[in-house]
Amino acid sequence: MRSFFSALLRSKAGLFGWIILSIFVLAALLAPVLGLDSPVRGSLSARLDPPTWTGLFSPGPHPLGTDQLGRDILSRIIYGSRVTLAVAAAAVILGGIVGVGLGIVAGYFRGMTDRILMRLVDIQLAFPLMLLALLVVAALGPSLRNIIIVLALTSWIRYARIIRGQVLAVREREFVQSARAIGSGTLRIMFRHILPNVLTPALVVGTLELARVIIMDAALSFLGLGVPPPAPSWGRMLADGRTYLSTAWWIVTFPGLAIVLTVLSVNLVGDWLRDYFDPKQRGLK
Amino acid sequence: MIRYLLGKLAESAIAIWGVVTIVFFVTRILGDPSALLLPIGASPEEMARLQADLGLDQPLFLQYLSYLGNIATGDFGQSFQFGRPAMGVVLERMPATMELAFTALILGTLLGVVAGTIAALNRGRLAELVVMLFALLGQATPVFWLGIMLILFFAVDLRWLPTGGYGTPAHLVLPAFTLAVFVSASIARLLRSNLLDVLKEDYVRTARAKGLMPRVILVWHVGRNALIPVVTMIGIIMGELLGGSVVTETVFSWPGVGRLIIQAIETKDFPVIQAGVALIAFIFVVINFAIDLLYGLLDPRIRERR
Amino acid sequence: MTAPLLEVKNLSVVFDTEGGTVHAVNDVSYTIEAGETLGIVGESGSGKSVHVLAMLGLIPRPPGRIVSGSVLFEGRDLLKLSEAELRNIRGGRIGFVFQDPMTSLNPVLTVERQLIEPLTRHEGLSRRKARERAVELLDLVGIPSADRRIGQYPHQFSGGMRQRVMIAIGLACSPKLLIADEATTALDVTVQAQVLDLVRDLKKRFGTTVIWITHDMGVVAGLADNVQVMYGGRIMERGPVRSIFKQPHSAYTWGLLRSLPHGETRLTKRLYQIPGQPPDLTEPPVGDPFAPRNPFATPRCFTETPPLRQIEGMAPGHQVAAWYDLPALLAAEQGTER
Amino acid sequence: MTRPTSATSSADAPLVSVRDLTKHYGGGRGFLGASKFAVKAIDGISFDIAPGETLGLVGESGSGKSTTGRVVLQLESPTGGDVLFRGQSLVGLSPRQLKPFRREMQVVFQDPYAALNPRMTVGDFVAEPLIVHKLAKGSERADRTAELFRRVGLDPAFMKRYPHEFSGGQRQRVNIARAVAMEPSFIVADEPITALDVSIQAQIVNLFQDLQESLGIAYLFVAHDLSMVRYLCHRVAVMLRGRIVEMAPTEAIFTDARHPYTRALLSAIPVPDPDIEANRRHLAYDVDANPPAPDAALREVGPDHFLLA
Repeated sequence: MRSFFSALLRSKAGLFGWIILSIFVLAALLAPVLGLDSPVRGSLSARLDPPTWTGLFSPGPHPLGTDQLGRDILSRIIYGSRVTLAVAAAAVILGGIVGVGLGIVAGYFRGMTDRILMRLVDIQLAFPLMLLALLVVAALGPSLRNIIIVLALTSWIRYARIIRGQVLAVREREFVQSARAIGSGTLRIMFRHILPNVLTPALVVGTLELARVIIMDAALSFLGLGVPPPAPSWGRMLADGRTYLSTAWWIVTFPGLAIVLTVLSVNLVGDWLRDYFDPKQRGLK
Repeated sequence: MIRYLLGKLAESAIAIWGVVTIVFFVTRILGDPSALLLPIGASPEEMARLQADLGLDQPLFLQYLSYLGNIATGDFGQSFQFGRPAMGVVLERMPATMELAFTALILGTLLGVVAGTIAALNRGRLAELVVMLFALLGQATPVFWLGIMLILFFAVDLRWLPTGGYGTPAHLVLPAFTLAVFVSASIARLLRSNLLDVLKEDYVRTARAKGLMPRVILVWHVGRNALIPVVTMIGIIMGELLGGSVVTETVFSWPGVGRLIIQAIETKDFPVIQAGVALIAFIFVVINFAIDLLYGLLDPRIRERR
Repeated sequence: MTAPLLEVKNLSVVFDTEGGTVHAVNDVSYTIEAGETLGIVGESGSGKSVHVLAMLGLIPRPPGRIVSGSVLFEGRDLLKLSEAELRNIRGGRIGFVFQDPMTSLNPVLTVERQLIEPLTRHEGLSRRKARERAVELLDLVGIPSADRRIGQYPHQFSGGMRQRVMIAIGLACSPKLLIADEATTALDVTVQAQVLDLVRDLKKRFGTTVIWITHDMGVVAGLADNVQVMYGGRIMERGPVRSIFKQPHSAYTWGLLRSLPHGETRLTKRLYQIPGQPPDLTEPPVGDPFAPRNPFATPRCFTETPPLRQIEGMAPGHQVAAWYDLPALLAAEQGTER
Repeated sequence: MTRPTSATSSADAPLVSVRDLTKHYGGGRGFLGASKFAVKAIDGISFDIAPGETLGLVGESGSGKSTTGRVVLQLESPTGGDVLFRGQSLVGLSPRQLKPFRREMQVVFQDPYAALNPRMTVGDFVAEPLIVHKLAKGSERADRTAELFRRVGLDPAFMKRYPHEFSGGQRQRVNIARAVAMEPSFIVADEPITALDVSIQAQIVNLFQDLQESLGIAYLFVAHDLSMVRYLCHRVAVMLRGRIVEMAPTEAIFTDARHPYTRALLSAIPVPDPDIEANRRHLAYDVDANPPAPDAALREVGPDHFLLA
C-alpha cells in the first residue's frame, strides 16, 4: 500500500486524475447534505440567470447560473453526476462481470466455446456501438435499468476480447500447467491461478470503458434517449441548452466541462493504473 | 494470402448476417408500426388489412426469412414516412455522411500521426507534454459538446461560419474539425506509445548498430511497425464516426444517414431504420475488410497465417 | 609494436532506475590487438554486454549513463565522438551480431533490404551493386540459393539461417572489429557448432578482430585467443585462453570451471557449486564483488577493491583482480585433506 | 520413506512405461473446411523408467522432447499409444481418476519465472498440493511447508514473499519444493537449469541429485545440454523429429554412439578446455536429407543399447 501512494505521488497526471475523480465522487455522494438548491424545481423569476461571478445582473446565489426553468445549474450538475456515475459504474461492472467471465471461459476451454463466443463478439463489433445502443434503448424504452443494460451490452465485448487474449497467454504459463500437474480442479485453476492474473488488465479495461460509457450515456441523453426526466442528466442539459446558445452560454458550457473533467480524470487514473501494474514499467523509468 | 483473404471474407459475411438479424429483431420490439400508419379511429379490419399487406400477421420466423430474402436484393421495403423504397431514401443521405466521416478521418489521421510522432521523438520535452495534453483533452471531450462549443464561438459569437447545415465547404469546416480532434487524439496517443515500444525493439538496435541515419530508422524500421496497430485503430475509429453520426449530424444539422435514423426512430419508420443501420454496418464491415487487407500487406507474417 | 585496435580505460556505466542507481559497469580497462579474438565471459548482470553497447552509444540514455572512461578505437575516443561520427563507425568499421536473430531482424522488411542498408550507407554502393554484394555475403555465410532467398522475410528462415543473415549484416562492410553478443545462445547445439565453424573460418580468411560475448565457457575455449571474465560489472581475470583455463587465479573463474561437468558421471563426484546468489548492483558490494560468495575471501576482499594486475610466473597478459593467491590456497587445502 | 535409492536395472518392473506414444498437432478440419497439415510432435516412441532411475531425454528444439514430458504426465492427451504408471494405463482417464496418480508424478519446468504464480506467495504456492490432496491442514500444513523450504535450501522465513522478490535460482528451488511436496516417485524435469545463470546451475543439479538419493525419485530429465545429462542420467534417449533414434546407458551413448545424429550432437557440445576444442571437428548431420525413416524401429545393438534402424 505504501508503494501505491509513493508511486501515485511520483506521477503528477495520476495524482491529478485521482483528485478530480475523488472530488466528483464525493460531491455526488454528499449531494443531499451540501445545502444545494433543488435540481428539479426552479423558480420562473430566476430563469436564465447568468453565473454570479460574471458580474452581470444575477439576483440569486447561482454560481453557475440557472437554466430556462430557473433551476440552479451547479445543483443540477452535482445531482446529475449521481445519476451519470451510478449508471456508468453499474454498466461497467455489469459488463465487466459478463465480459471477464466469458473471456475466461473462452480462453480457458478454447475450442468450440471460444469460437462461438468470438464470432458473437465479431458480430457485435461490426455493429457501431452507438447505433446498437440507440436501437436497443429505442426498443426497450429509456429507463434507468434499460440504460444500464444497454451500456453494459456495449461494454462486455472489450473485456471479453482482452481477457480472452490474456487467458490464452496465462493458461500456457507454466504455473497453470503445474497446477494441473498437482491435480488441481478446473475451478481452482480458474479462480486461484488465472483470475488473479487477469484482474489487472480487467481493471485497466474497466477504467477505459468507464470513460467511454460516461460519454455514451451523455450522448444518449443528448438525443433524448437517456434516463428520463425529471432526473437531471448532463447530456440532456446540453440538449436543452442548445436552444439558448446565443443568450445563455452557461447552460451548455458547464455540464460539458463536467463531462470532460470526469472522463479526463478517469482516463488519467486508468493510464496510471496500467503503468502501476505493469512490471515492465516499474523499476525501470 | 488467399486463404487469409477467404477467411476474412467469411468472417465479414457472418458479421453482416449477424447485424441484419439483430436489426430485424430489435426493430420488432420497437412496436407495431401499423398503429402509426393509419389515421386515428381506423377500424380493426383496416388495421388487419394493413398488417397483412406489411406481412406483419405472419409468424416472426417467416417474417425473418422473407426479410433476409428481400434484403439480399437490397429491398428493405417502403419507407412509411416517405412512401419510397427505404434503401433509396438512405442512399440519398449516404454521401453527406461519408463526406463528413472521410474528411474527418483523413484530417484527423494526418494530424494524429504528426502529433504522435512529435511526442514520441521529444520524450520528456515540452512538445510531448503539449501533444499529450491535447490528446488527453481530445479523448475526454464528447464530440457533441465540442461541436456546440465551436458553434457557440465561431458561429454564434464570431459569425465566421454557419451554425449548421450542408452544402458549401464552409458548412463542412466545423463538423469535420470537431470529429478530427477526436480522431487525432486517439491516433496520437496510440502512435506515441507504439513508437516508444518499437524504439525498444532489438531490431531497432540492430538498425542503429548498422549506423543508419535516424530518418531511415524512423521511417523504415520504426514507423512501419508502429503504424500496424494504428491501421487497426482506424477501423475502430471508423465505427465510432459512422455510429456517432447520429449525434454529430444532430448537432450540426447535417443531413446524413445519422439524422435520418434518429427521425426514423421517432416515427417508427422500420424500413428506414433497418436500411440505415444495415447500410452503415455493411460499410463498416467493408472498411474493416479493407483494413485487414492492408494489415496483411504491411505485415508479411500475417499473410502466411491461417 | 603498433597501437592496439581498441583501448578501453576506466569505463563505468550506470543505469538510473526507480529502485536506485544500478552500477552496471565499474572501472573496466582493457585492450584488444588487431586480429585478436577476445572472449568476454560472464553471467547476466556481469556488465559484459552493457559495456560494449555503451561505448558505441547503443544503450538507451536515459536510463543509461556513462560515468567515466575513454575508449580509443583507431586512435579516436569513441566516448567523445558525436552521434553522427559514431554512426559512421557503427556498421562500417565495427560490425555487430546480436543474440536473438528472431527479434534482432526487422520482421516486416526483406532480408535484402536489411542486408543492403549498411552497404549503401557506408560503402556508397548503388542499390544494384549492393544487392550483388549482398548475395555474395549470403553465399559467404553459407546460405544456399542466396539469390532466391534474399527476397524473403526473416520469419521464412530457420534460427540458424537467421543468425547467418545477422553475421552477413555484421560483416557487410568488412569491419575492423566484429562484436558478437551471445550470438549463439539462442541456437541449438549443432547449429551453434556450425555457426562457430563459420566464424572461425571467416576470421581466418579476413583477419577480423572479434569480441565474442557469451556466458558459455565451452564456446570461449574453442574460439578465443584471450579471455576476459567479468562479474558484478568488473573484470575478475583476463589473459590467454590456455593460461586461464589451465590455471585460473580468480576464485570466480575457478568456481565456474569446476562447476561444469568435464565428461564425468555422477558416480565419480558431486559437482562443485558456487554458493549464494549474484550481487544486487543497486548496492554494489564494497571491495571484491565476488567476495560474499568466495570461500577463499580474505578480510581485505570485503573492504578494498583489488586492482587488475599481471600474475607473476604466468603467461604475459594473464591478469587477475584478487587479494588472495588462489593456487597457493588450493595447494594448502589439498595438503590438509591428505 | 524407504525406497530404493540407487538405480535398479531395467529388468525390474518399470515405474513408467511409454508405449508407441504419438502426439500430432493440427490435422483437424480448419475454418471453411480446409484440412490442415498435422505436425507430428511425437511419432511413436517407447521407453521405460525404473524406480529411482534418471532417464535423460535429449534433442534440439522441435524434437518433441518437451512435448513427451507433458504427454507422459497427461498434461496433454496423446494422439495414440499408451503411458503406464506402475502398470496402470493413464491414457483416457478423467481428471478425477488421474488425481491419485498426480501425487506420484510431478514436474519442474524450464523457466522459473513463468513457473511461479506471480499473484501467490511462494509459501501458498508450495503448499497448494497439500491443500488439493487434503494432506495437511492449519499449522501442520505450515510446518510441512517450512520443512519443504528447508529441504530445498530456502529459508522458511521467505514463505510470505511473492515470486518477484526472488532470483532465478531461488525460484527454481521453490518449484522443486512444490514438486516434492507430495513425495512423488517420479518427476519430469523439463530443462530445469537452462534458464539459470551458470554459477547457479550446479546448485540446482546437486539439489536434484540429493532429492533422488534421499527420496528415491525417478526423473525424466529433458535437456539439450549433454554434459549435464552425462553427469546426471543413468540412461539417455536421443530424440530427433519426434522419434527416439538411439537409447542406451549413459556411458554407452558417450563412448559408443551408433547413430550419426547422436555423434553429430556429441561433437557439437562445446567443452571448456582449449586443447580439446582446438582439435575438434564438428560432425554435421543434415536432418532434412536423412529424416528418421517412418518404418524404422528400435533394435538392440548392445547391452541395453537401442538404435533406430
